[in-house]
Amino acid sequence: MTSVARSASPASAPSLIRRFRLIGFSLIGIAVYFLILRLMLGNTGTATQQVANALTLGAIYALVALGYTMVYGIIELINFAHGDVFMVGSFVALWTVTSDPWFQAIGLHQTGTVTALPLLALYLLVMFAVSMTVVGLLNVTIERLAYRPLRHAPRVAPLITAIGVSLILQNVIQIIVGTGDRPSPKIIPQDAFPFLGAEIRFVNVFIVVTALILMYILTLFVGRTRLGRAMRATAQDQQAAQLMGVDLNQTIAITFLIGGALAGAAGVFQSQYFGFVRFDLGFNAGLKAFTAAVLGGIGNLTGAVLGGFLIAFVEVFAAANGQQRWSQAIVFVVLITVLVFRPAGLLGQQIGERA
Amino acid sequence: MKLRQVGAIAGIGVLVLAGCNQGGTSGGGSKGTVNIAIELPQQGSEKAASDPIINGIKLAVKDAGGVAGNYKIEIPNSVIYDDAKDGAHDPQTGAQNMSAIAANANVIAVIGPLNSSVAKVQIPISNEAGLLQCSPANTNEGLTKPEFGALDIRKANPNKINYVRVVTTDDNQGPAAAKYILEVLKKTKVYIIDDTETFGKGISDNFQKYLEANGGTVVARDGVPKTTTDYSAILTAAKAKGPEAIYFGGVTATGGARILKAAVAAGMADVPYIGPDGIYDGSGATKDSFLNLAGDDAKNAFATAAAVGDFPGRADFEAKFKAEYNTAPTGYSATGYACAQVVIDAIKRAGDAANMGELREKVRAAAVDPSINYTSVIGAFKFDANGDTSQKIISFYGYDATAKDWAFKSQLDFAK
Amino acid sequence: MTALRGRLAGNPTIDQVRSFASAHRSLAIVAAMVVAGLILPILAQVPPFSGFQSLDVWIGGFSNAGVFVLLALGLNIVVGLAGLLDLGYAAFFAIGAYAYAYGSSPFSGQHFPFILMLMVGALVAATFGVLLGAPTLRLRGDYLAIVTLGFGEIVPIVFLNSDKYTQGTNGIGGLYKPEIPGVEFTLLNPWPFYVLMLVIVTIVMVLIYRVQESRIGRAWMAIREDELAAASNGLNTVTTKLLAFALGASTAGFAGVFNAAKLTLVSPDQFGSTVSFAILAMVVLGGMGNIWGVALGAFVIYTIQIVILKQLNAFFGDNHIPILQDINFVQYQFLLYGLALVLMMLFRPEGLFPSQRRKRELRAHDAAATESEAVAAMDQA
Amino acid sequence: MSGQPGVPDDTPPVEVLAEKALVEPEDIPREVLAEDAAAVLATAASSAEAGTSGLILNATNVTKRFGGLIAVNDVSFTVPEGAIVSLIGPNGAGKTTFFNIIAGIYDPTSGRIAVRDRTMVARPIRAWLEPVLWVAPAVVVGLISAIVVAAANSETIGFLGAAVTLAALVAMLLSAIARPDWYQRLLLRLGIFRSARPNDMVKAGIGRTFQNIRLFQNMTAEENVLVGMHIKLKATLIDAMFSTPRNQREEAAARARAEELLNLVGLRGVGGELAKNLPYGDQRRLEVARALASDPSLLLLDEPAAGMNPRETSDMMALINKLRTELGLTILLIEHDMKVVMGISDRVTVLDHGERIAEGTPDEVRRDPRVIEAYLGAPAS
Repeated sequence: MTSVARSASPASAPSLIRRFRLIGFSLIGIAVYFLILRLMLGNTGTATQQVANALTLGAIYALVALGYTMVYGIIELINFAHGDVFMVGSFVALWTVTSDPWFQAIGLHQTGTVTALPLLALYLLVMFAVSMTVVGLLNVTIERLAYRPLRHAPRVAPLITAIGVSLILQNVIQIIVGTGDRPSPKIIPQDAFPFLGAEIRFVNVFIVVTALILMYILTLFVGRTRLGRAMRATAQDQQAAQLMGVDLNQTIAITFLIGGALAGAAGVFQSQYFGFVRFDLGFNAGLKAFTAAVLGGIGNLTGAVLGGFLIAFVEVFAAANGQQRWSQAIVFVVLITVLVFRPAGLLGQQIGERA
Repeated sequence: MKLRQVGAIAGIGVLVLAGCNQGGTSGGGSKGTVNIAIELPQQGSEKAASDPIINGIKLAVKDAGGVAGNYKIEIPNSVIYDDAKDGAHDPQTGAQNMSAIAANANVIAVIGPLNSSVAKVQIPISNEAGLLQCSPANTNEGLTKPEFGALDIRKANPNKINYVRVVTTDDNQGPAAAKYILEVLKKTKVYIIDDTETFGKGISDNFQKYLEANGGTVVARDGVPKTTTDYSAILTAAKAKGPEAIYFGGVTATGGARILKAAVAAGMADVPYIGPDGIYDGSGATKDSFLNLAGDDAKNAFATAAAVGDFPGRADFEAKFKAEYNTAPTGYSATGYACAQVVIDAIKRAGDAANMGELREKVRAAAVDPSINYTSVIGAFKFDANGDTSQKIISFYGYDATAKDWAFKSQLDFAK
Repeated sequence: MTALRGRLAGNPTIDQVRSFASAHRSLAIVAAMVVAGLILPILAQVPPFSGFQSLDVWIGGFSNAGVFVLLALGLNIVVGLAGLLDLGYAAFFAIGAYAYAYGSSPFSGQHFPFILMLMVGALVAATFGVLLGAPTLRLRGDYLAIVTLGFGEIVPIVFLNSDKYTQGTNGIGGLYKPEIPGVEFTLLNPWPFYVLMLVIVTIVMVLIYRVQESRIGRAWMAIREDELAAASNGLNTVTTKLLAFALGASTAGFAGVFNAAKLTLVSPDQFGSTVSFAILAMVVLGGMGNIWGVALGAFVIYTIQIVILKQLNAFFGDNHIPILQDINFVQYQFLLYGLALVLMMLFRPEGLFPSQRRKRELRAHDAAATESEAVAAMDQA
Repeated sequence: MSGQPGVPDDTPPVEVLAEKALVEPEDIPREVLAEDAAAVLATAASSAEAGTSGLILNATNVTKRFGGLIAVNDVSFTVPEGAIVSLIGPNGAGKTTFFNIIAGIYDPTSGRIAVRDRTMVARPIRAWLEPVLWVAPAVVVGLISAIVVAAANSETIGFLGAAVTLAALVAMLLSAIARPDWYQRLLLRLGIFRSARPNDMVKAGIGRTFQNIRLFQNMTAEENVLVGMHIKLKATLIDAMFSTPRNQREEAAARARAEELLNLVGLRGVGGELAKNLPYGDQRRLEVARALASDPSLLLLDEPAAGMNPRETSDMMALINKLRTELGLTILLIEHDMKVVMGISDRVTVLDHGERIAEGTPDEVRRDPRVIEAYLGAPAS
């Protein structure tokens, strides 16, 4: 009991200090990464460009990873369907832009870049709004139909259901849109500005900044609001939380809503940054994000973000050194090594694992 | 075992009778009906590649009036096999299909498969069964050429060729692209990116061999599986190496257009982008085609095709195809059509036979006969002693921004 | 098998049969498999099955199905008995297959006897099972899922990218067919493979059954039930789990060797992650923890997927049945998998052919709930 | 409950969300830890059979913190051979945490626990070195073979080297899991100390029960006991697979023994029942029987009477006495109900807020003013 009460108190002063420390560390980390690349590539411009690539990719992974980690934190379920939820998000974003096939009403009927800044902002806002809502609600529905009935079942049961849901999402989308790539108009202008000898595109900056904002809002929500406290309490001890009067179903639903919304946002990035979406991109994205979540210590928000960026850094590093064909393998080797030395992930708490 | 044979014989008996009954009726089909089996992956991203082939084959049969010699030709769905399992081509399923096809007495020949890895498990079976197999798409040398280990595959009857293909092998198309880059585009520093699959990687290897042997340099080479979404990192890295041209080994479904877009985004819009016939898959109007996905980013794109580009028959083939299915044909629809033409022609020349077993053998022999000259929708060719097409003409296409389609540039004959 | 049961039902001798069977389970398994082996070819010749494809093709299909039966049996040890979620199981399948390719192909220049290679393949696969399991089985169950998933991704990538040793994406072709004195294996005659597969499956089933009933099997069950309690009763949870892992892997090794020998080709594209998921689906739908369940599950699902769905397409297409002819059932197969997985977990978690124990356990949602309340109450006391 | 195995219900919850997971409070002075470590390494090597002090269990200055809160604070505590010792205290006094430390489930934050004068549980020392140890031999062998290959440059030697390297890795990993004596000695020589795992404690002769019954709910009573007997059974995988006579004999004997134990605790004829279907009192008895199955010399009972009615309680007390008199067991008992323990205990230790506030005979303790005060706030149920 007591401990739940403790954790339910709003983020305390030391945690703020810790947050600043976190920012410091991340900046140092990025700098080190840059220097290593600079050394290996011997070209500042390219190194900068690669760091930009890594950060953008990492932002997307992190957003998806957050969905995994929150759901895990609250009901200890690896939501395998989350990658495909993200995929659906990218399609919703696409449909919002092009208004195909059934988004005539809310659709934006765009085919190319939008140069007028206010208009662009408005369009992006619409994209985020639609994508995040739709996908968030989708995620809640999934929880309601597929996971809630199994809350007391043995652990393997909901895991398998999750795999089932992921297969369903993938195939439904495939039936709707077919198997090929679906090109998505990039409404954000592809202009770039020079920075440290590289040409950084605005879309990169946009993605990273938006992602960080979303993450900050999330921490505020979890740390400061009643619902956030309820989530943390539930995450720590469902029964205790219930006894303290937390509405379990509502809290879990909210968690899925937020996780889905973040995936929806990531979907918008996917369509805007890569300019295409495909029915099967959920699997790999999910794999990476899931890896990221575990790497950072599943259940730990900061960890998920950290993991997301680390995965991206590793991948870009491999690619930058002409080892793209191995990057997937390298990522998993890194994961396994980390888990061997830190069984609960980088930021996970290492207790009670000896039994 | 026994039962099965009895059944087969009975079946054949019935067929023969049927033949006799309608013997009076003049014209084609008097000797009964034979099937041409089709064996292609029809799931996941490969469906997009296979459907045009199937359409091409059906069109060829239709154009032949559904008749060859005294036999009626049909392609019921029950002989259209799908070697995909769990959403992608699967050798085990392919082998299973091939034994089913071989066991189906009505099947006179089979057209397929799409993937060389599937062909590798099917050829041993069709070879042992002595069944004519024509692939519209396999380009891997190992399937036919002894020096690449083909004899391990056709162990049963090494000298009784049953597998032919109407597309030339990687060791022609790859080098042709290299030659084109060196001599026509006058570029020497090339960045190669392949899709790590049999076709893409094989063709890239051959491309690289020829390029380096003829004064070109490969500034970097990457392999990216088709599931990749983020290409920005490798292309940034490639850009730093200052390539004058990019060669993509693969097909649209494995990322052809994605990589082009990423290259443009990485600031290589002016660097020529060359790919094999895997990206020569129809105009910008065709759904899922390279040009359709790439849009205007394709302004510096080039494609090679293992077929004659500028022969008269082609235009009206495309017209006919469009009329039939109201989408433009892909390079593969043409080769599929050509395979069907080969089979039909072989049946004609094979003449009548007492039973299906004999007919099969006759058709096989007639088809692979090295002395025969085929005139097909992809031009005139023969088969050599290994069943490879003699037609080693590679055509080059460039992007025509106004028509949003490929425009024939020139062609090159490797046979000479 | 089920057909047999069906006919015997209500028959007074059934009890005697049952009691004898329970007394000599291994014998019972062998008997059942022999019966099954005899019935299948007959089934294949009666309508509607006889209409789908010729007997030989059915038989060939059966021996392919056998491969998946083996895989399902192996995965069942890991998921069903020990309760560990392995999502990269196809990796061990691949390792077994490549082991055969190195042991018996023109590429490697070696030609060891098939039976020996079966053992070797199983051994190598088990070794890699240990290599993967040893460091990771200390982890909490869910982490194992991701690690195995990763392993399942890595293995094909390695085979794909190390061209020098594996001929990369081309794969290693022209593998030697099995050579067993007195039997001639040809690609056009599926019967020897069929019999061979029956024998292998039977042996594997008997062995697994015996282990399951031994102290080791009890240990697996205990760990699945309550890991901490198991450890506090002297079980070395990690070794026990590792054993399950290694046994599962070696079964996959068997399957890999057989499959490679039948196909005469190994290539990376045969072992993607979808294979792992398909096998998992088979285990779950068949009924986790029950060897007969998973065996039947795998067999039925594979047959449906490879034969029935495609036949439906052909049938509806040829007979121009309205709506239905436009549906490509094969296309929807994974959709069906997904739906099946979800519905099965929601409404029949014990699977199509459950083991009694698993049934009780998985049906115990409410029991679990009340229990936890009791615990909560006690905490208050 | 949804809580993952490995963390008993009444531990402070794992911090799942956000920043708190970063907390690792370490305000225990370095030098304390240092001398702690020295003592541990000194006393960890001695063989388990020795034991000069006649103390079966000796806990020295044990402290355990979770995040901010101190569960156990500098508690020292001994159990002499053959005694019944009770550990009592109001709720949240840290009894169960202390218990879990003894049982090898947690590492203490500082302090150590010796069984027969051999330190088995303490804060790990240089634990991070252990994985390095697993990899090191393989790396060395790998390098050597690499050099050899480079020199001889022959494929076969290359494969040989690879095989040997692999073998080295597998061997290390396996021994890391099985923890044979030589491995433990190696660890100590390298100055690495890892606490004994719960199953090691059972090997050392310590059996336990849980406060919230943790039976294997879906296994029968007999199976539960058989699992408890696991370390006593010797059947190997091979024995099981080929059901050797040895295996059959052992199984038969084990079942007989299980029957005895069930009778001993008063569960005659329920061997076939599923554990979860037994009445509450019987479940507690079954847990005792399961703990006895490993022939422990020290039995840890965690609130054996929790949630029992007076009759059941007195029966349980009778049983405990019987265990001491008939089996000559040493028993360590946790209760928060003073009345329960006073009857049977030789010595009683009282914890409150993680600190030891009193120790002595029941009478001394009963009169101790601090104890009375501690209990006033929380009258025993």
